[in-house]
Amino acid sequence: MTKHPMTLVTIVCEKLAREAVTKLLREVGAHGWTLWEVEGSGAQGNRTGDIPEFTNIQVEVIVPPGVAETLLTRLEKEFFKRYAMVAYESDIRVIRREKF
Amino acid sequence: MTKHPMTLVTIVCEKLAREAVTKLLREVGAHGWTLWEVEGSGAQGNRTGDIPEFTNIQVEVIVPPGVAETLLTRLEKEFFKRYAMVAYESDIRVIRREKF
Amino acid sequence: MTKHPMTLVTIVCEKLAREAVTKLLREVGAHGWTLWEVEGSGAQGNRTGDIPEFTNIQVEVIVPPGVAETLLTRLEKEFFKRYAMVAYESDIRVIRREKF
Amino acid sequence: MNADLLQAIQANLLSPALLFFVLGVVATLVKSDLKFPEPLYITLTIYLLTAIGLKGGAALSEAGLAQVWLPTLAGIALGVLIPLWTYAALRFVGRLPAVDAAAICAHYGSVSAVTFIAATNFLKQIGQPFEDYATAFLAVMESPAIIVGVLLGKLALRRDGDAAPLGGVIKGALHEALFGRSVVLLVGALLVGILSGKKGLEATAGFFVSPFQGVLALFLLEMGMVAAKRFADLKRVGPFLLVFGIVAPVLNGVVGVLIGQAVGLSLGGATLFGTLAASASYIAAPAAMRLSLPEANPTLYLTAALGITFPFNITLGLPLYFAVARWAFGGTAP
Amino acid sequence: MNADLLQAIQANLLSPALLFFVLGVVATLVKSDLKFPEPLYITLTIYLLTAIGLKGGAALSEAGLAQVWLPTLAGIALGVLIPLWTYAALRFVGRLPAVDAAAICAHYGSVSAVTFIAATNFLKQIGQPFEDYATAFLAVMESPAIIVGVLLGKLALRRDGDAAPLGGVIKGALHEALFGRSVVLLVGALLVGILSGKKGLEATAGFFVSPFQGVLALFLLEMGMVAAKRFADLKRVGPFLLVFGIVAPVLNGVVGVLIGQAVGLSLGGATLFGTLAASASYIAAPAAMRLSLPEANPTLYLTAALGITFPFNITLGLPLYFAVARWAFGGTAP
Amino acid sequence: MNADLLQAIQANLLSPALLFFVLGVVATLVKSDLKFPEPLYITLTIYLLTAIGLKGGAALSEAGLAQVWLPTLAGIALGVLIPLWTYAALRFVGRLPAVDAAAICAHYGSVSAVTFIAATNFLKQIGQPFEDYATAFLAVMESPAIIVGVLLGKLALRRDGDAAPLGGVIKGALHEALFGRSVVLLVGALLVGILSGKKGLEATAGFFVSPFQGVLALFLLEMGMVAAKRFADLKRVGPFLLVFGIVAPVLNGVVGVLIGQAVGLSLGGATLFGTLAASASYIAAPAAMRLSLPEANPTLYLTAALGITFPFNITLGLPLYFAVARWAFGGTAP
Ligand SMILES: Nc1ncnc2c1ncn2[C@@H]1O[C@H](COP(=O)(O)O)[C@@H](O)[C@H]1O
Ligand SMILES: Nc1ncnc2c1ncn2[C@@H]1O[C@H](COP(=O)(O)O)[C@@H](O)[C@H]1O
Ligand SMILES: Nc1ncnc2c1ncn2[C@@H]1O[C@H](COP(=O)(O)O)[C@@H](O)[C@H]1O
Ligand code: NA
Ligand code: NA
Ligand code: NA
Repeated sequence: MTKHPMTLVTIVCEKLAREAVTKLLREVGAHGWTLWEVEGSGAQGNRTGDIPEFTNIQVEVIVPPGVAETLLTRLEKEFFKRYAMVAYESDIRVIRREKF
Repeated sequence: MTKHPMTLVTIVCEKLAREAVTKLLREVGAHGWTLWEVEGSGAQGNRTGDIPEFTNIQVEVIVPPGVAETLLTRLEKEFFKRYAMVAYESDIRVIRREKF
Repeated sequence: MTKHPMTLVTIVCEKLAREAVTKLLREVGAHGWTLWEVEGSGAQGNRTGDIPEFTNIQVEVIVPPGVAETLLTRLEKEFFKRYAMVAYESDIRVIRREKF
Repeated sequence: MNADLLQAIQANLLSPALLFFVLGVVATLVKSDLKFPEPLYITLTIYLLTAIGLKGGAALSEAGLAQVWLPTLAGIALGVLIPLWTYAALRFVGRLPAVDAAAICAHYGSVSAVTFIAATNFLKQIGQPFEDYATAFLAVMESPAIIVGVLLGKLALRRDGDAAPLGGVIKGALHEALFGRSVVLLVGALLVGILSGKKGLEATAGFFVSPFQGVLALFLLEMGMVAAKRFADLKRVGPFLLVFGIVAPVLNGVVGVLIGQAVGLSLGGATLFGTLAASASYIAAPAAMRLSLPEANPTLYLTAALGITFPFNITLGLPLYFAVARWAFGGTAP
Repeated sequence: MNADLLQAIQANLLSPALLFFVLGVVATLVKSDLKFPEPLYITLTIYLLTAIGLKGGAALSEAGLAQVWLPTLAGIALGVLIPLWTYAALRFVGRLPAVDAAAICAHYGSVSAVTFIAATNFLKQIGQPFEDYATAFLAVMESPAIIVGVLLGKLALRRDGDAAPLGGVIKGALHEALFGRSVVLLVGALLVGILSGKKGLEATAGFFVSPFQGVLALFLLEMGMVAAKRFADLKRVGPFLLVFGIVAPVLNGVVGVLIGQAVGLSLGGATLFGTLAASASYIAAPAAMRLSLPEANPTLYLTAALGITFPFNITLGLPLYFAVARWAFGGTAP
Repeated sequence: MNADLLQAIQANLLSPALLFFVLGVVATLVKSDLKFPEPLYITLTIYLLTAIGLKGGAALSEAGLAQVWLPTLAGIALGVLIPLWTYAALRFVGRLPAVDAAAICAHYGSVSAVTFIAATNFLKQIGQPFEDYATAFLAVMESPAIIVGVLLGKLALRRDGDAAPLGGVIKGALHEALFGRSVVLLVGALLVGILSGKKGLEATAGFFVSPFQGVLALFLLEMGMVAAKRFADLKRVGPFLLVFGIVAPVLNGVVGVLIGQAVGLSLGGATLFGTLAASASYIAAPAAMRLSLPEANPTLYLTAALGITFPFNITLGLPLYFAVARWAFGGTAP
């Protein structure tokens, strides 16, 4: 079994940014994404997850390294100032390279 | 404190595959697993998480590298064609090696 | 775009340990954290997520490598015996180093 | 179509339940961000199933077995037979792959509890009495078709060279058919109703009876959204399945009404029996197929059952089966 | 303040709904681990909006358009005008950045459904009749101010050199204003109520009517917790906004009562109209701002609308607007 | 056991609430995939606690303090004393480690709200009147035992050389005991009931009163599943705890009934008082132990309280305590 290196980009942000983030994912060419609701605490206070307005989402997206670069660059330029948000990348290995 | 390398295998798949996946985890010898519901989008369309039939789960399981190999091989052979699914592995470090 | 290495510490533990864990995160100097509810299975049985007493949480916290060391050491010393818990670290890359 | 049928259709479409269903469809089509959280969906399902189970059980405890056994047997027989002819149609007229035909026929042989509940709601709306213990037929008709469908599918896979032993799969399918959550809730609540009787129902009527119709309306709002999300797949399933999704329930519905009459049910009861025959499962059957027949394409059966047959049944189907029953019972021609 | 007002305040504060609100505030202040799961919050919102929509629609179907069009138009006009003067006050008296002033004024021009529902609850409590179709005013007053606020904000950003084309943003804001979940639920349920009429409401009254006041009480328990979590930010928003959060609703409330009277509403109806004018949106408006005006600081508008104005309105505001209405209608002086 | 007791047992077991509990147990034992989402469980808990709090408070506002203070004090005293003798039995007869004995005794000294509610349901079922303000005893008996248990455990750990300062732990335990979610909900709703009185209860009865028994039935379905999941651990806790899980509630129950009679409660009230003494907390106590006494083994206390005592109490215990009360009040011998 050959495994292929890919990049996993993780974004934690306020739920109200959801549409904006998934739109961005489509634009940079991600083939899919996974998303769920989380609570959190950070520079912009506690987000306690009790009402939708104060909930976070965590988005995970598997992309080739080049796409990760574009994605993070655009997040930095267009999103970091506007939304409560954290984003990072890590290295993973997948089997079906062509899927991502 | 010595830290020991382990492999984290992540599986995102439709909720209806849950029984099949946890059965597989037991078979390959995982000592535990963690699981939660997620929404997602991929080759097989949007899975919007509104009714159980259209929800995904994300499963994370910490195993020694050899077990990860077996697990991914069996996922590829037995699961990828049948279920909406993504699986990948990444490197982590744990403290209690004997636990996994 | 320069990316800076950071450590992601992941803790999966019983929900009733929540206060103790977030207190510890503050003490070791984490600037934020992300948390959600999960189900799980491990040495201490199935945690089926049906009532709060038998649910797990997964906590993810991005910290500089030194803080991760302190955090894991204290988890091992003060938490592993008392609570149903798994903890591990992995390497990630962030953009805003000063945020963590 | 005569004036009676039109009037029945109108009465049905102007009930809050149906209007909320339409609202759900519209909300999805205009891309509103309205969304029911999954726990609410599950809660509503649990409520509706236990409520009809309890009411049906209390009615059974009054009616006694003598009145019930014949239509119950007829229901089981229908559950076994509908998949057979449906499979034949899908396979030989529709030319679908065997495993897909097997999965789809399981859906149409099984039943949709929500369609059944909408039918009782419709009958109440127009003042037509019916046997309250009809829930028992709903309970027995959920599983047989699922087992038949899984068997047909496995036999087809065998012919194609899949050597997996049948035993384990059948055991799994049987377990799911007998202990799947909807069966457990419905059969369990029926037993609770039988054992606690009228007195038990009265003690809990403030929860299981008075709010029932309103809860159904809320649930159909959600079902409108769920069904409408399937509309996008309509163009992917091919013209045969589109036609099948409407013709199959109509034929099954007519047969069901006539058999209901033959086994001694009232006009209202025969309408419900026809509705059960016409309805396609979209909860128990898909879950069973993913578990026991994962080779079948879920887009096909989900779109047909949820995107076509369910909306058709609760809007036009119900008044239609009622009109057929009226005609069969010697009222007006349909 | 005379005895009447005091009595009205007491009647309001001693209702279960208000007491549960206080309980929620206290639970948060003593750091209890009490917490409503998010799906419960969403479920309660869906219930409350569909219930008042349905009741309002059934009332509309009885009252007819002739009685409703004038106050409806007045409601829309208020929705456009309140943001304008509020913006001026925030910008030129409060010296807030233009984009923040725009976001805040959208909240105060829009409405809070829960405040409105608490007002109907209060009127019921003291036995004061009101127009049941007032829900229609709630429905039309949610969106206009949001669109005005987004426009003001975008124009300000343009002056600051943001070259983003206005068209797309306005289209997005319009979509959110027309198809956001609260608008869809409220307007949709109103239409369901109009079409299914009194008969439909009666069939579902066991769910949408009888439990209503109790559900509101439970919801206000949660709202007490949500509002109290905002108290920590009170010191971060500056003294101007603290004062604004109480003065703005009072002024808007008085204007609303007088206009309500002028367009022919009853004493109870004018109180509701004043409450709508006084109330600040904390669901639709924040969501729209994060979407269309993410440059505005959410701490400012959320703290003002949710941490100050909402608690003020449901505790002291409601009796006050009622007293003003009594005075306007020639009862006692406020 | 005489005919009366058998009849009471039968009346209890054939109520919908108990039958649903059995259904939940069976569903788990046959490995059905039926599962209540956690938010539903939390919602039902919130509902049940606020509903009994509100009813109890309204009853208190009618009864006045004079009637209540004595049994309330007796309840607190029982909450302190039961842990002491229970600790002794666990430690010196059962030979359990001190910290486990401390944790378990806290559970048995504290109370289970659901057992209490099932008891009121049972009394209603058999037509036995009781003091509606008994909820006040439930409210005061939740915390004392938890504090006693934590203290006993911490002292034991000290003897074993754990040098952690007692102060902080006690402060944490006190906060949890006073402001934990079940205490806040129950005491809070009691206060709401006292302040809003009968009028407030009537206004919200369509939500907090009429559906109550049905909601309890649904909740017991879930509790059946939760309890049955503990059955697997029965073999891991040793024979002593199995016996203890039934003997302790019976003894505590008898003592509770007699004290209830001594402090002037009616037959129904004494039954409830006995039930409170007999019941073991499985919500507040486990949470407090994980927080303040994490060294104790949760399998032991959860299995005893939830897997043994809770099912025993709601099935056989309730009719038993009632029979004891009848005998004490001079009816038939138990
Ligand atoms: N150091 C961190 N580790 C993990 N998650 C974080 C961290 N900082 C922030 N977050 C998450 O990102 C969200 C937004 O962060 P912020 O913009 O800093 O308020 C928070 O609510 C957390 O969920
Ligand atoms: N590129 C991706 N990144 C993250 N998650 C993905 C990706 N592709 C698919 N998924 C997840 O895997 C599920 C099944 O994928 P698929 O089989 O491609 O439909 C989706 O619903 C997503 O939750
Ligand atoms: N090998 C594993 N992989 C992933 N998660 C695990 C693993 N072992 C334990 N867990 C998680 O950690 C929780 C506590 O583990 P334990 O203390 O072993 O019962 C479990 O309920 C799981 O959620
Ligand atoms: Na059918
Ligand atoms: Na307003
Ligand atoms: Na007790």
